[in-house]
Amino acid sequence: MSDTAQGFTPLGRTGMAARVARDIPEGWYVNLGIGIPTLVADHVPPEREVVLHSENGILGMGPAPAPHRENPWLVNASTQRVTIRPGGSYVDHASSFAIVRGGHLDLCVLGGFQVAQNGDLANWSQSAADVGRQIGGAMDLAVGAQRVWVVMEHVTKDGRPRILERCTYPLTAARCVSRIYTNLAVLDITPDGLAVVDTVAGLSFDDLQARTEATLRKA
Amino acid sequence: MSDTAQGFTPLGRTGMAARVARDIPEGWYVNLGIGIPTLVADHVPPEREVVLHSENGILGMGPAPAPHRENPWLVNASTQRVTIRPGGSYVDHASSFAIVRGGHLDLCVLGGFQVAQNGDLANWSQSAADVGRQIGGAMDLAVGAQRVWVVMEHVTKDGRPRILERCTYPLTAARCVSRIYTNLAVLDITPDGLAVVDTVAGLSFDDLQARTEATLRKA
Amino acid sequence: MIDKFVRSIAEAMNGIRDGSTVLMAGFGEVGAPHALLDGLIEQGATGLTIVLNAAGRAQKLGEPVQGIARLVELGRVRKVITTFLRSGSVAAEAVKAARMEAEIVPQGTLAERIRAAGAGVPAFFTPTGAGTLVAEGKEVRDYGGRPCVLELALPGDVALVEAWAADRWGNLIYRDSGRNFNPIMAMAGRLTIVQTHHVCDLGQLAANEIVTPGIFVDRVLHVAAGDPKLPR
Amino acid sequence: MIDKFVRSIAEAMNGIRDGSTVLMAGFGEVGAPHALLDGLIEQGATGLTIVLNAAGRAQKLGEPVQGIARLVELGRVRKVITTFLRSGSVAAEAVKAARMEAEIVPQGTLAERIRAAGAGVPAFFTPTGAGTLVAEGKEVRDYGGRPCVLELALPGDVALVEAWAADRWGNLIYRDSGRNFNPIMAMAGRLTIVQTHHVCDLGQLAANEIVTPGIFVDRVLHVAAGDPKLPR
Repeated sequence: MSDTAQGFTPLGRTGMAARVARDIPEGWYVNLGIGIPTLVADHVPPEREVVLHSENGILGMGPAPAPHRENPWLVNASTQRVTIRPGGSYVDHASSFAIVRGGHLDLCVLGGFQVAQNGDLANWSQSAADVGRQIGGAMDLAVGAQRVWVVMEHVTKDGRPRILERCTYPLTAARCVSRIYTNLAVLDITPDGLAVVDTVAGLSFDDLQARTEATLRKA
Repeated sequence: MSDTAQGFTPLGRTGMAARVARDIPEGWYVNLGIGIPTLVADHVPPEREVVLHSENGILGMGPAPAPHRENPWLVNASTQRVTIRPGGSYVDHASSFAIVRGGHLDLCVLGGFQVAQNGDLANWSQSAADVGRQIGGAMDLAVGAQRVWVVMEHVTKDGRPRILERCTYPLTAARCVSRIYTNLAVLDITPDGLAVVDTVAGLSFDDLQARTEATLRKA
Repeated sequence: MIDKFVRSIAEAMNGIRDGSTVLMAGFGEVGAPHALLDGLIEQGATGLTIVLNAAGRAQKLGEPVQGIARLVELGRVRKVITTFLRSGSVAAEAVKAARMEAEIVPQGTLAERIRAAGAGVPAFFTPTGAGTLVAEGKEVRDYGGRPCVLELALPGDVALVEAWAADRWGNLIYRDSGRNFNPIMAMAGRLTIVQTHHVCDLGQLAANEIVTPGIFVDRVLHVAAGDPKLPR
Repeated sequence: MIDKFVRSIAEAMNGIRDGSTVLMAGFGEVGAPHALLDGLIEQGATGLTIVLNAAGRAQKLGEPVQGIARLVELGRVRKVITTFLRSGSVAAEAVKAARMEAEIVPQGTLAERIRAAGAGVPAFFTPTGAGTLVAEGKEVRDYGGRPCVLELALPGDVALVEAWAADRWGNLIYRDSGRNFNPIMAMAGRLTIVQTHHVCDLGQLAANEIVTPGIFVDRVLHVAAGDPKLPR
């Protein structure tokens, strides 16, 4: 499906990550989930001090190392080699999740399969019958962080909506998401429902609503 | 009351501490409570490695410092200046009591007001109506350590027994004591009741029983 | 740039409200945030619940009334939650005269309740206190054949902490037995205020040696307080 | 003299019994006790419950079957308790074929259950998993208006740990993100076995920098394992 033919250009993975990064202020403690969220780190300007947390016990995580400067003892939650910034530190796994569950993170950015209009998130399994199950730290992050932002494609590969009246996949956590960043728009989850914060140029409100199961309103 | 006139010499505080120390084997992790138990440390031969724990987060506590070698940043649970041995370490208070409650101490030696024949211990208050209450770490130590030994005078200052059928003071913990060291005897608490392990020279079984409310048996 | 240093006691204490629960670290004068406690006395908040290991020593005649005893004497403390309420202390007298409440808690339970608050665990079971006065009015449940008491997390609106060294991100290290309640109270305070003996540049504290990461810390004040003194 | 060093893998593994629950540290190959896991494969205990963060990667054709995948392939694992059961892994295939059970646990809940076991806390409430499949069959109770799930401590009969350096008392330090599950699993193992890259004299590890005190450690084996490798 080429939406460009329809007069607008959806964001790519990099564009989505950059859009999220724009909204993260200096001084926040942030966990970035696996996938597109991990890319967000590359778009926070280096002079803006944002402290990144990784589930495996890192605070103050830095960017990927220069070639031949890898530290094999330092990987992020996606098992990629990373660096640590001056001021960074290590904690054990229980303390790492004390940070998460205890409400100490200002923000967690997660990937999603589905988000419901009430903020329910499904991002770990497409069926209760699945054998392969990868919960990881997502459930703790979703209930623990002060804010949960989800970044995902607006619709599935075969065009079905991911932003729903109610999730059909098993939940990660109930009513946890406050904002959704997609390749088409940024949406706030409010007590009055889903509010459109902004959209890619050339995409009309009606076009966006057509790709969204839940009812949208203008912000 | 001079028991020496009666043909036996009760142990003093030092003697009681030394008697306890004799029974602590190399390699044990041990917490010594406030009072006589603290003196036990002085009677463990230096070549016998026993690792002392203190509630305020010390493992591997050493003896009192030499004069003018005090470290003002290092006190034990009784707020006395102490030292740390090579191999010693510091933990925070939650971890310190994780050590206690988690069953990692081989032994805790506590003072006592009363011990019952079933191992109940009362050592923190003489009345449920007391305003001054000093629980400290005793309740955690009493339930958490692998073994709890109590060291105390066999009778009160006015001659009333402390080893009872049932404690009359508020409990520290139920069924926790396995051995009692007094100025007159060493007693084991067994499923079959109180067994006399040894007594000071010249004190007969009947003399000891006369000073003990609970029924004794020969070991 | 993240900079958690404040320049004065007044700035450190700013905004502490009446009715706050204040976690106060230290054990036997070591690792105790004396300057911050003095600041709290000065600041004026009242109706406080104070959480600390020991609620003061027996007050000797002619000895100045300081620290927690002073705060109690001023009538600013509604309740203490502590493991030692010593006879003859100003706090014990206030309790006796029904001017203040006291909740006496086993030390391990106190520590675990504080850590639980910092870790987002609202309640836990512990064998400590089962079958004693401490368990009165609490739910008791058997685990592995042992009765265990349900205890609640104990968060602070404010935590007062003393560190040996700190950097501008609020990373902390402690010295020797000065560690005690400091790391867990730092975790459990909604507003965590630190007094530090030494100031380090960012990166000077080694990542593997930092005990309290700055994420738990809101404000840091440099107070070269000198060595802790033993009670006389 | 306390000396927790053992001289061989066989000595390190001695006495691990059929039916044991084994806690296995490491995250993304870093801080993982590979030599001890190989030793366990060699040692022969079966009917094991294995607790670890991730139960192996998708198995590629022609790639040697190693580590947890090997233990599963040999039919020695009754159950895994893990946060990641990846499709295409030997473990996932064994679960699909009903040759092995799997309990999939949120990572923070796994970490807290292990720490609770080490800390003598038999059970605790957590908001994680409330309203999800994870809460099925568990007690749920509201705290502060949020539903929380009652979770049980998860002790190990055995814990396998990797350290960066150790001394003869079993004091341990870790390197960088190699810390992960190691300190809490060391606490929670009834028999805690450590492989260490480096050996220190007693007193060489600074008292303020030791992460795991030797009280949690039973046996230490010196294995200069080299740097962790990334999965290809």
